[in-house]
Amino acid sequence: MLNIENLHAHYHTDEGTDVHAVDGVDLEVGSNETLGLVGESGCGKTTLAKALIRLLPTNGEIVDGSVNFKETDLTELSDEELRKQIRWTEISMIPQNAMNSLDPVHTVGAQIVQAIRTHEDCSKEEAWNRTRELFEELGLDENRVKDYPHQFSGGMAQRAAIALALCLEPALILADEPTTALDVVVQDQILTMVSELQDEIDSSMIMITHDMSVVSETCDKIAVMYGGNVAEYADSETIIKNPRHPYTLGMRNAFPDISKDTQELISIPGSPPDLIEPEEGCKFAPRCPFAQDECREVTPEPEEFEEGHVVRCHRADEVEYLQEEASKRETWAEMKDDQGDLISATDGGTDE
Amino acid sequence: MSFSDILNRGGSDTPSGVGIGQRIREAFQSTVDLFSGERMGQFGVFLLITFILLAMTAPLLAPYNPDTRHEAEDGSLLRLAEPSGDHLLGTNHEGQDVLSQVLYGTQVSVFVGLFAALIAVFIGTNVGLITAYYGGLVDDILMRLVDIAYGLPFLPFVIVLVFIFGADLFNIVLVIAALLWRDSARVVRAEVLTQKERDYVESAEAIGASDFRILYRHILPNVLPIAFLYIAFAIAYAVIFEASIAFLGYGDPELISWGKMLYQAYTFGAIRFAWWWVIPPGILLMFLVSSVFFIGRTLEKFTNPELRH
Amino acid sequence: MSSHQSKMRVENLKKHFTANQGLLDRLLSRGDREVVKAVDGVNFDIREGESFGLAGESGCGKSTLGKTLLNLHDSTDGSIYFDDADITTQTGREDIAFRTEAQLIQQDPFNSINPRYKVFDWVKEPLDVHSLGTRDERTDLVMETLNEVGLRPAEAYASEYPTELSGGERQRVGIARALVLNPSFLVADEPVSMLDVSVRASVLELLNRLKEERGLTTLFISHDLSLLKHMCDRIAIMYLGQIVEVGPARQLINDPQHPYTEALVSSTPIIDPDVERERIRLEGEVPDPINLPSGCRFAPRCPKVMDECWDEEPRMYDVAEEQEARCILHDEAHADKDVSVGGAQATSD
Amino acid sequence: MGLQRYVGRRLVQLVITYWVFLTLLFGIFRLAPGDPTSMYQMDGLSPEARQQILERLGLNDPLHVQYMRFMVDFITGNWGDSFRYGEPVMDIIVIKFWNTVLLMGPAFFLAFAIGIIFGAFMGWVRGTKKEKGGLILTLFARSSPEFWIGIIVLMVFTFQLGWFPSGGIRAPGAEINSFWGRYLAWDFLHHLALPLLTGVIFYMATPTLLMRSSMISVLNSDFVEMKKAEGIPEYIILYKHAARNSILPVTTVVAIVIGLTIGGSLVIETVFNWPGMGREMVQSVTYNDYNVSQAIFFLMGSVVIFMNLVADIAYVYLDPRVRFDEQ
Repeated sequence: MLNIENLHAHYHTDEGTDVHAVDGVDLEVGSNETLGLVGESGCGKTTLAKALIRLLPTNGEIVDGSVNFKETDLTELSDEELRKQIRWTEISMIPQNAMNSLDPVHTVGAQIVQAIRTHEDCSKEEAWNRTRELFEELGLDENRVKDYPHQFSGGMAQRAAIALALCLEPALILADEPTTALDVVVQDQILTMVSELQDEIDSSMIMITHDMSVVSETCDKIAVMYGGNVAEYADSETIIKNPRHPYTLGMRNAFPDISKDTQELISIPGSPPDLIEPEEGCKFAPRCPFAQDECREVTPEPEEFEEGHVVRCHRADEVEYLQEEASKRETWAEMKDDQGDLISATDGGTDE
Repeated sequence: MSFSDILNRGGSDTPSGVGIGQRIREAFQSTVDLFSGERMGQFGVFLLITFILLAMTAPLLAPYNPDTRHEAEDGSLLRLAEPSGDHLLGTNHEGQDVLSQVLYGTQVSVFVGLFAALIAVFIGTNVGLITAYYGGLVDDILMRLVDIAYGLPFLPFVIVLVFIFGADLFNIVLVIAALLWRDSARVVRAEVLTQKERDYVESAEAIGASDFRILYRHILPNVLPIAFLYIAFAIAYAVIFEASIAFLGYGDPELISWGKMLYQAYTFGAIRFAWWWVIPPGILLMFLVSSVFFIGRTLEKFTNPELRH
Repeated sequence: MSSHQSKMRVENLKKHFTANQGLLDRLLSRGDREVVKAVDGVNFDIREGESFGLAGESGCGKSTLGKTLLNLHDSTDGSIYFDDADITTQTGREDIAFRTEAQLIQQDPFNSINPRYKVFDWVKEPLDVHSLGTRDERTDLVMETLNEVGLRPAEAYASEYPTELSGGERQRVGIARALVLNPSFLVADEPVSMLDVSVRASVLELLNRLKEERGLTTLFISHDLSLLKHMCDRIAIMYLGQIVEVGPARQLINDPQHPYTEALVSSTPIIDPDVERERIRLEGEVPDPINLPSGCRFAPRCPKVMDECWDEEPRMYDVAEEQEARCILHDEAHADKDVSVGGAQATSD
Repeated sequence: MGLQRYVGRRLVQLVITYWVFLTLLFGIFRLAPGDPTSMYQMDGLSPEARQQILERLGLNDPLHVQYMRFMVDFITGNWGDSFRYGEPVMDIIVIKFWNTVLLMGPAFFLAFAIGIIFGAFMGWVRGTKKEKGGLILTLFARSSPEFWIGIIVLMVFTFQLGWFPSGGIRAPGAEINSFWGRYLAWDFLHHLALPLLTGVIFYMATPTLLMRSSMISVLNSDFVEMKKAEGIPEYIILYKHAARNSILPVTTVVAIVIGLTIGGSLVIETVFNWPGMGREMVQSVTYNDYNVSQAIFFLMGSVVIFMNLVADIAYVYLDPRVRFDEQ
């Protein structure tokens, strides 16, 4: 249903250089499928989502690639076509911070009604009735449609934002860290509900998050992003249990698991690349314990291993060796020594 | 930067390392850095420095004593002479050289602007710091005072006070400052309230730092940019108010100021014909005030990063 | 319990806030001030050398409690014994002595360092405040501490402004500042929640190492139970200003005895696709700690609520070895009911 | 309920402000050099006669008696007689008050209306040449004292183009039949044009600049991006969301601009010979005509205080966050 090909999105800086925030992404989302986009801050996951519906800030630009949505290339549409045919009717968004994403001076209900009436020819009463129904479905008191956003708690505002995202039953929902700001109990309530409603209206979803456990539970497919690229892409189970990319392996080590009694947390040394005019070579190489000369010189291309398991790594075929070694603390510690003292102990690696 | 540099930096005489002076210097330095690439701000700085230099060198630059009544060749008073080689900006109704008067007028505006602004912002910043940090009754009372100060019509109040205390330049400065502090007090207070909530203040409390230290070493350097901004605004207002007072005839009778020149030109009816007498003081007033507004624009971007684009 | 040396003992600690009202309101109001009971009768002790975890949802009072323990808030009632001396009654010099013994590590690395300070000055400031050592000694100590927290070479980091550092590096600067006075007790308030996942582990590793090497006692505040399970010896769960359950970390997570703990654990997503969790859905969200219900504070949301729950506030019951829970399900009167609330969490090891 | 309480609290504040203001007024004019008799002195006023005048005016009473009488008189609208005109102050001021209100009121409202629209436009086209040009023009307008703008306006429109009269409120010899006839006349509007223009140019700078920066920060906010994602047409985002939110901070400078406007009336009325309160005040101060200047000062302060109250209450209506937090 959604097919992203070789997408490049850049930010222009005041210094005249470009930040290659999204640097050649290929992805697919099938209908009624949930894709998890995982990565750390600055990996380009949010830029990717915004580029899909062309919501990049003024200094951002899609420089190459295509976004094919139901046989239409979204990058080719005019602004007005995009607004009328795609935005919200086909693709909607669930924001990270619902409170800031609702206009504080209008009631929540009025904002949902506005979205409905912008795209559908329906009477005011009908739109209000639909809004009340949505509130009910999301576990909100329907009498609160006339409340202002600030009168809601964080969890309620998030539900309201979801109601807004679902009001036109879009084919694709972009959820950008939809529960990061919430406590675990509310997060659980909301994730469960979103999954149910998504099935009900039969839409697809791209869920952006940094939380491996959330994507593991919620998503069908996972794309692990690093430095503006998709490092690894496969179904959830494969990514969690049988990853091939050293970065994914490292992330697994660093993530505490509540179901385990003993677990050694191992960090990945160094910090993410800054993506300003990147050079040739694998972007993870400076932090990768398995990096070889080839990795530093040649940018790896995505390569498909089993059905639907795509990895961007020169050494992905040595899967057993990688998985074995990556689970050891010494691997990541030893690698640090090669890099010299400065990077070794810290995660910083400022360019001294 | 080498290791010894670090030590030298840390090495002021106070037992507590880097002195407050250096922090202010560093804040100032970062303010200076800010102007790189800001053409409006640079233009403002250039103008302001020019005016300050003009004020300092007015006695040297002025071709004549501004009070001298020049005479024509026939011995009559050289009234309202059009600009010429002898009098580049002509003469006024009493035969005085307009250019010389304009140059001397710079002194009054620059002096009033700078001093009134510095006093006002000094008071305002301290009031803002203390009220916001301690809150409670002090805050309540001082902020009510600020509210009341906002409830007073500014210019009439200044005129009444100047009239009562005497139209002496220092009185004018003090009266303007006494009313202008409210702006910076209010804004600095708001800024301190947000800074106070930031974790670095809590960190200072956790190590046992004194209130004085927290206020003047931690919070003050972070509110200085906004204090600088309000110095800029206060200069502008002070210059405008001084000129307005003089234009209404309540200025210091001993001094030549731009406002007074326009007052004389206006009451004499010169705006109908003697443009050379009217335009120069007005234009200079406008440029002096705009110079600080241009600087303020740039400072504002610093205090409110959202305005950068 | 007596076999353990207590580092900090808290008895019936309360911290109430009254809404800040202006002069006029005070004159006009008829005494109807709202009181926020952020911490409302807390008892526990932290043992010498242990990592004690404090968990709960936002607004439960865990951060307020942490700050009150450090004397950053004046307590409303109760006592805090630190090395057997009550710090709530101390003032002046004694307080200063306490300041060098107990330190704070903050959550937000982007906000917790004064942007106008260089790393060197920031780490040195505690020494300045307490006038410790000569100038050279201070410099040496700062450099040593920077090295110890992994900011190497210390000379390079010393002259940086915080804006030039990454989040993980800033957090290390914060740790260095806390350590430079050589404290024996640390309160770490969500020390890694703002950091990237790949960096978190290294900061946690550092905290663990410091605990070993310096014999530090740590109070670890976090909303992340998975993290606390891996970092702490014991965990206390807070709800609306009170501790509802306390016990050894693994035991408490694997076999929670309070319905709230159980719900928290069961809501935590699990990365391993092979482990299915039994979900307990709680209704609603944590209410504001104003106008609290009589009886059990958790009753309005509790899936196991009974009529008696509304009668009076439950006390703490011993529920297992070293584990206590504030729930009348554990009262003998209910011995016939199924009290084994645990077992919700399948364990894979 | 909450709103009533808010308004109630605000009214109590108003009373306190008024009380402090009146006390200040009393104090200031007692401090003033000279007394009403000084203007007769050159006529060879005898000390006895002078005492008589002071006695008649109650200026020999103890200070607290004067203070009490002053407070009562002011609150009851008994403002005494003008020393200079020998007429009740009220009679002198009423017409001048309306003259000022009809000049400065429209100047104030037009300045805000135009400033908000202009500022919203500059915020919307941020980063373009248009914005930069507008910004520089606005800064220059803000940098010019009212009398300088007035002088330029006079030089251009009156002395060069001859389109408008140079001052006054009506042509000499114009007939006035009634209160309304005084103002609902082409002649009045003809005289009003230039002083009004001067005021609008000067006062609109503050709302313009504030609206612009407020607009820029609102446009950077999450909800505006969200509205774009929702496919809401741009013009609706502009006026219904961005501008509507940006106006909130602009209302907070109403107080400052009101203060400027009232103060500015002194200058503008002087430049254009407008027979209003401001010009009267300047003159009465010079003549030690306490009662008149006091009364005018009181009226000006009242307008500022009252408009502040209106602005605060308007803010509560505009921002639901404040409206409901009070409950």
